[in-house]
Amino acid sequence: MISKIKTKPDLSVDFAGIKLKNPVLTASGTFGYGEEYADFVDLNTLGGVIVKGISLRPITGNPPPRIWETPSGMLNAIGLENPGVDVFLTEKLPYLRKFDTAVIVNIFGYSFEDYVAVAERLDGVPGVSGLEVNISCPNVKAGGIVFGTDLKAAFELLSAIRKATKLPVIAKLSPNVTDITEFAKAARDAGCDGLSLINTLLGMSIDVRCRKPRLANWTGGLSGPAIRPVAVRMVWQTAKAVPLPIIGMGGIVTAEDALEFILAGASAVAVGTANFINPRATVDVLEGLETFMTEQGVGAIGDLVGKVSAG
Amino acid sequence: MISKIKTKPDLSVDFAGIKLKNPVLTASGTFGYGEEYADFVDLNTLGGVIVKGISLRPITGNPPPRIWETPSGMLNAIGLENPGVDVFLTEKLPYLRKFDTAVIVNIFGYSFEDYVAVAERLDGVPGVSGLEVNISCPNVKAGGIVFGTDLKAAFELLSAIRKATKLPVIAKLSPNVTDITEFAKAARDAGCDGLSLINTLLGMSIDVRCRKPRLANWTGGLSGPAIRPVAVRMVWQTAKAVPLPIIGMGGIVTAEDALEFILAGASAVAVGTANFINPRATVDVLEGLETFMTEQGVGAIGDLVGKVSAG
Amino acid sequence: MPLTKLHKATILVHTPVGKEYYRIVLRAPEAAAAALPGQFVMLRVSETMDPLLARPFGVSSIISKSSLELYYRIAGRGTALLSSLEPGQRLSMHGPFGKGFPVPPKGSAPVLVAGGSGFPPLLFFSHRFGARAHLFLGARNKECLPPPAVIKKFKDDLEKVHIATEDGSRGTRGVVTDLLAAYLSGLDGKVPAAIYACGPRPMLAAVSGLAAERSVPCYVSMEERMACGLGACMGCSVGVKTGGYKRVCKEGPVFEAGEIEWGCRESNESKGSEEFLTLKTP
Amino acid sequence: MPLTKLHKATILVHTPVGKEYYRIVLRAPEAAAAALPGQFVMLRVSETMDPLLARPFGVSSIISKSSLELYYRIAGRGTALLSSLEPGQRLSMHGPFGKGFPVPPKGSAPVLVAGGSGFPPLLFFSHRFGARAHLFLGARNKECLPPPAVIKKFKDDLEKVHIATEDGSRGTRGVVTDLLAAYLSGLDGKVPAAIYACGPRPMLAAVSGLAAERSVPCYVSMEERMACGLGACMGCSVGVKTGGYKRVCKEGPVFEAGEIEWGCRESNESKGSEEFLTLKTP
Ligand SMILES: Cc1cc2nc3c(=O)[nH]c(=O)nc-3n(C[C@H](O)[C@H](O)[C@H](O)COP(=O)(O)OP(=O)(O)OC[C@H]3O[C@@H](n4cnc5c(N)ncnc54)[C@H](O)[C@@H]3O)c2cc1C
Ligand SMILES: Cc1cc2nc3c(=O)[nH]c(=O)nc-3n(C[C@H](O)[C@H](O)[C@H](O)COP(=O)(O)OP(=O)(O)OC[C@H]3O[C@@H](n4cnc5c(N)ncnc54)[C@H](O)[C@@H]3O)c2cc1C
Ligand SMILES: Cc1cc2nc3c(=O)[nH]c(=O)nc-3n(C[C@H](O)[C@H](O)[C@H](O)COP(=O)(O)O)c2cc1C
Ligand SMILES: Cc1cc2nc3c(=O)[nH]c(=O)nc-3n(C[C@H](O)[C@H](O)[C@H](O)COP(=O)(O)O)c2cc1C
Ligand code: FES
Ligand code: FES
Repeated sequence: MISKIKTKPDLSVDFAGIKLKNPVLTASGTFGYGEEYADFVDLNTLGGVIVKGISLRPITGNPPPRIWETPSGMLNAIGLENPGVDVFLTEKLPYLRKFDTAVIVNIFGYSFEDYVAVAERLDGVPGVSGLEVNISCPNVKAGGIVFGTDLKAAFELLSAIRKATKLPVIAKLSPNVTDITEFAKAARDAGCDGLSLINTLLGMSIDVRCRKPRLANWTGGLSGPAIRPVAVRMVWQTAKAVPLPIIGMGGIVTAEDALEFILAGASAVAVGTANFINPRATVDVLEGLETFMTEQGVGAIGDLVGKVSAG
Repeated sequence: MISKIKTKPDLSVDFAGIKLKNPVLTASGTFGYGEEYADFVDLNTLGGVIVKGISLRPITGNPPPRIWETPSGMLNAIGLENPGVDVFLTEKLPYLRKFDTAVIVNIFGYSFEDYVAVAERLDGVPGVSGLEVNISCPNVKAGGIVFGTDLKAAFELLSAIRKATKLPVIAKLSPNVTDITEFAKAARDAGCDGLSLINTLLGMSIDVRCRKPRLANWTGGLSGPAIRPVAVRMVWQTAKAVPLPIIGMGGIVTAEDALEFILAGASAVAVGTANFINPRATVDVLEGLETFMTEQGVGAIGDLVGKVSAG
Repeated sequence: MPLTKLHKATILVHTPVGKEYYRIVLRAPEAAAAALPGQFVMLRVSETMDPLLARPFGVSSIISKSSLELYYRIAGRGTALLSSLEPGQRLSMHGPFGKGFPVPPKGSAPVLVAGGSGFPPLLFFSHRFGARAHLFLGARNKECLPPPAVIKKFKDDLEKVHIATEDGSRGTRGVVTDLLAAYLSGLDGKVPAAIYACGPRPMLAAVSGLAAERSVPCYVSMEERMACGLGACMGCSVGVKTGGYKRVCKEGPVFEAGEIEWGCRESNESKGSEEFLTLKTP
Repeated sequence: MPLTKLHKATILVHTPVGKEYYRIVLRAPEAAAAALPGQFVMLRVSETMDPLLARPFGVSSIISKSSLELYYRIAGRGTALLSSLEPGQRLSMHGPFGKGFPVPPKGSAPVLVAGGSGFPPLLFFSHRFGARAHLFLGARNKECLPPPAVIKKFKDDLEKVHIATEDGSRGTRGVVTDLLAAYLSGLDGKVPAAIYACGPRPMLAAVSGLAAERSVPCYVSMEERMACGLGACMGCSVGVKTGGYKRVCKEGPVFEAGEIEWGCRESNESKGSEEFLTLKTP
């Protein structure tokens, strides 16, 4: 029905000024700092790596148990364990710079000042392509303000970060809100260049025999295929409401899943939990996208973005 | 370790004045009007039946396709198809009244007036034990006001329904909100007797080859085991915040799942999507609860409500 | 209470038959005793939560007092998973459900029409009521026709089997409804007692049109996605001419063709995933 | 790039051995070539999304150039599902991962301690380095001991096997650490080169205490829930004495016993579901 094309499809994406050779990224916190997957993935093949969340100072994270499996999903309450921005710059970034792939640094803080300080620290650092600002981690209680669920706080924080750096700023939004498009608009108003969605849904599980929560932190973030329908819906709503480019994520395991996000309006996608169950998930998604485009005669990946219609 | 008791455990629950012989109910829209399951379940064994949502006038519902399977879950956009309250009273209720089980009528409307009218119509009807007010269906767009995600609208609607009936009023809350406890408080302030949570999460899925939404309605409600961690978390948060009794639901398939909700703070539970994959799910949950209580030496089901602790 | 519609069905026979078709025989005595032509069962292909829902399959034959037969085509991940199961394994099954085909008048010569993978319920029907019936089988090409063993069974049970393929690779070249139209026209005003059809929606719509023109009673077996299979979820609705919807699982799957609002459901949707879109492993 | 840690492992042998224990031999040449005693593999027990995560299992033996052996106990739904799989089926497997046991000094006489189902990595260790070693096996009762065939293998490979059961149904009555303590005291000041232990956390803590008192180097193989198995998710952390956490999958699973902060993780948690709590079918 659809004529096949002979030329290799064009998978490149200009995402908010970041040149990606293809739309397949890694979701923060699920791919370490790239090196962990070196036995499985040639990082040169990826559009980019979004690294595990980085804060100003090292964070030891939550006590175990930190994870629990749920139907087609998992809960995590890692507590944003990370070595801090200095160690990241001296020990993690040099490894990543060896590859021809975009490096997007996911950042967070426990206070307004922390966030801004880490953004400043990364400004102008060679090898860093952009910042993804995590205003949505459900496992961080400290600081008082929940940036991800308070519009005004989100706007002010993102505005300050915008001023603190010349790098493209991508706001990573929380799905645990009534209307995610309002947060997308706040990010746009704050001058952000792009959006990432979704972060994890807040969840909980209980060991009924011991009558204890399964996670030491009681609640955790739900990720994986279970949440995909919610994520696709939010990307679709947001893409219609706000003109910023979107990195879509939440339960992507296959190219088909990635295409749902792209058709819903995402310009790029991030593979998260799937890396755990298939360490080559990113590459498989990428190859599937290419095959799909060839089969369907799609010349450029951009031609698919937001193209869902009643038919 | 735990000594076994000889006597049969007491499963009865007084839920907001409704006497339930046990805490196992059926979630609205997943068990028809009871009769559909007559080949599989002796309705006398159930704590109660919450019937498919009833409106003032018959509703034809959404065009097909109305359902789509997702990882460990399903999307539905039935559009609240139902025969209307009159047909319910003449053709559906008489069947249910033959059984020794509580009948809770789930109601909804497309306007404030519709809701109140159907509540009035059911007031004092013999055989009706209580009303569950669905202020949270994600598939109903008409009416303009989204009662489930607007605090003031929810409060006013529930207050009016409270005045319109002497029956126990149970508010069924939407999970698609930033803070479900605020809606629980609004329900309490409006004089509601109990809470039901959660309704479905708003989701979407796309047929990537046809570039069309999988549901004719584009979006639908996500239910099933996939959403259970979110539901358990919301029940736990709400139980801590508001003293009203809770019917917990969202992905319950087994007695273990039901116990998660009870330990999180639910006084009763409703089995929904599980009825589709195991038409005897309600009975299996009930029997599992009894066995669990016997094994763990729990005399009364109430002794488990909200008993999750750090241990 | 006696549970006659809830089964733990043991796979007795499970064999590939032709391209992407499988035949499965399940031990489930109560279901075998109760099933009528046109009815279906809901089969869970896994005990885990993914895939979650049971899949509907029309009963194609009662093999013995205690077992029934299904034919299925690999359409997506559920059927792909099913095809990997071995004899001896047990599956949760509910049913039989739905309204079957009306029994044709004794001694009458009904006309059957099966398109694509729509043959299983008509196989059951043929065996029971087919002695004088003509069957029209249509497919895109000969590979998409029912497997040879099935065509043989049809030939054994029926008076005549007519075949059409769109590419002419077997039988008449063209769509099955043209063949049917020609046959009906050739009857010289004699009309068959009734037409019984199962297949893709566009074919059913066309058959329905032919039957209406000639005032032949026509029964169509419809498909729609299902969750419960027993009338509770309202998920399997088809639009009807009188307005509103009817449930394929309860009021159907067999409907009088004149009842159906043919225009209201687009049937093009893609099924399960092709190889390159699914979870890969080395 | 050559993918030496990603496998589609074919089940060669799969047999129940003793109460709730299974032995599985998997064909996976690169893994067999690379695995060291104490390392583990991540095995997906199903290709569907439920259960989602791979399960970690210690390698118990290299059977041939191309296959390795695991022993597992049915602990919950993942292992229950695994136990239903047949030879010939293929499973996604990643690994081997983690830091194994340090190689004992040549000719030394190490002491091994296995509690409950913690024996598999020590089996591998014994075969490689066990000629002069003593093993202390502990369990609640004789049914919970490793299967007889495993005990036989240990006896073949080791100098001596000491057994303790809490109910005295086999070997000495009491906990294995008492038996170990008595043995160590009986050495009259001679200390073993090192202790290698695998088992429940409380047992490891006790062994660690005995070793510390006597200044014997001690290595413990730890368990924690895992998602990735390769150091990326930070899910498998154990608290360490120096503050913060280390990853069982990367810095472990074998740690120097003195590193571990024993007090900070309660180990009582219930595993998979008992019969009456799981999805039932007739
Ligand atoms: C009454 C009835 C009788 C049927 N009899 C047969 C038969 O005898 N042989 C046969 O091969 N097929 C039959 N089908 C179609 C069969 O149910 C689908 O091919 C099957 O459900 C596809 O499942 P999947 O997991 O492989 O596909 P997927 O694409 O992975 O399915 C995804 C979802 O869509 C649903 N779905 C997909 N296609 C259909 C469909 N055509 N009808 C209903 N639901 C669908 C699935 O149940 C599932 O929920 C029948 C359908 C109905 C409604
Ligand atoms: C390094 C390592 C080596 C292991 N080696 C063996 C072995 O050789 N033989 C053996 O029988 N068992 C071994 N285990 C334990 C084994 O991984 C668990 O028994 C198994 O994961 C339980 O899965 P389940 O689905 O049956 O249980 P469920 O209770 O259904 O599991 C639910 C979740 O908890 C996780 N989980 C449960 N128990 C454990 C545990 N003890 N450790 C890690 N995760 C757990 C599961 O992976 C899953 O994510 C090892 C664990 C680790 C960490
Ligand atoms: C173990 C784990 C750790 C995560 N850590 C971070 C993090 O540090 N920063 C962040 O913004 N998101 C983090 N996330 C969220 C993911 O980046 C992603 O938004 C989410 O998991 C949904 O995608 P998925 O379903 O594909 O995993 C983490 C997720 C997981 C599972
Ligand atoms: C097909 C279907 C129809 C539903 N119809 C209604 C309804 O009419 N009224 C209502 O309040 N909830 C309705 N629900 C929501 C359920 O009652 C329940 O809140 C939700 O499905 C979560 O529970 P579960 O995961 O156990 O299904 C429906 C759910 C499904 C799946
Ligand atoms: S499948 Fe549920 S009503 Fe038909
Ligand atoms: S299991 Fe992921 S870091 Fe160890």
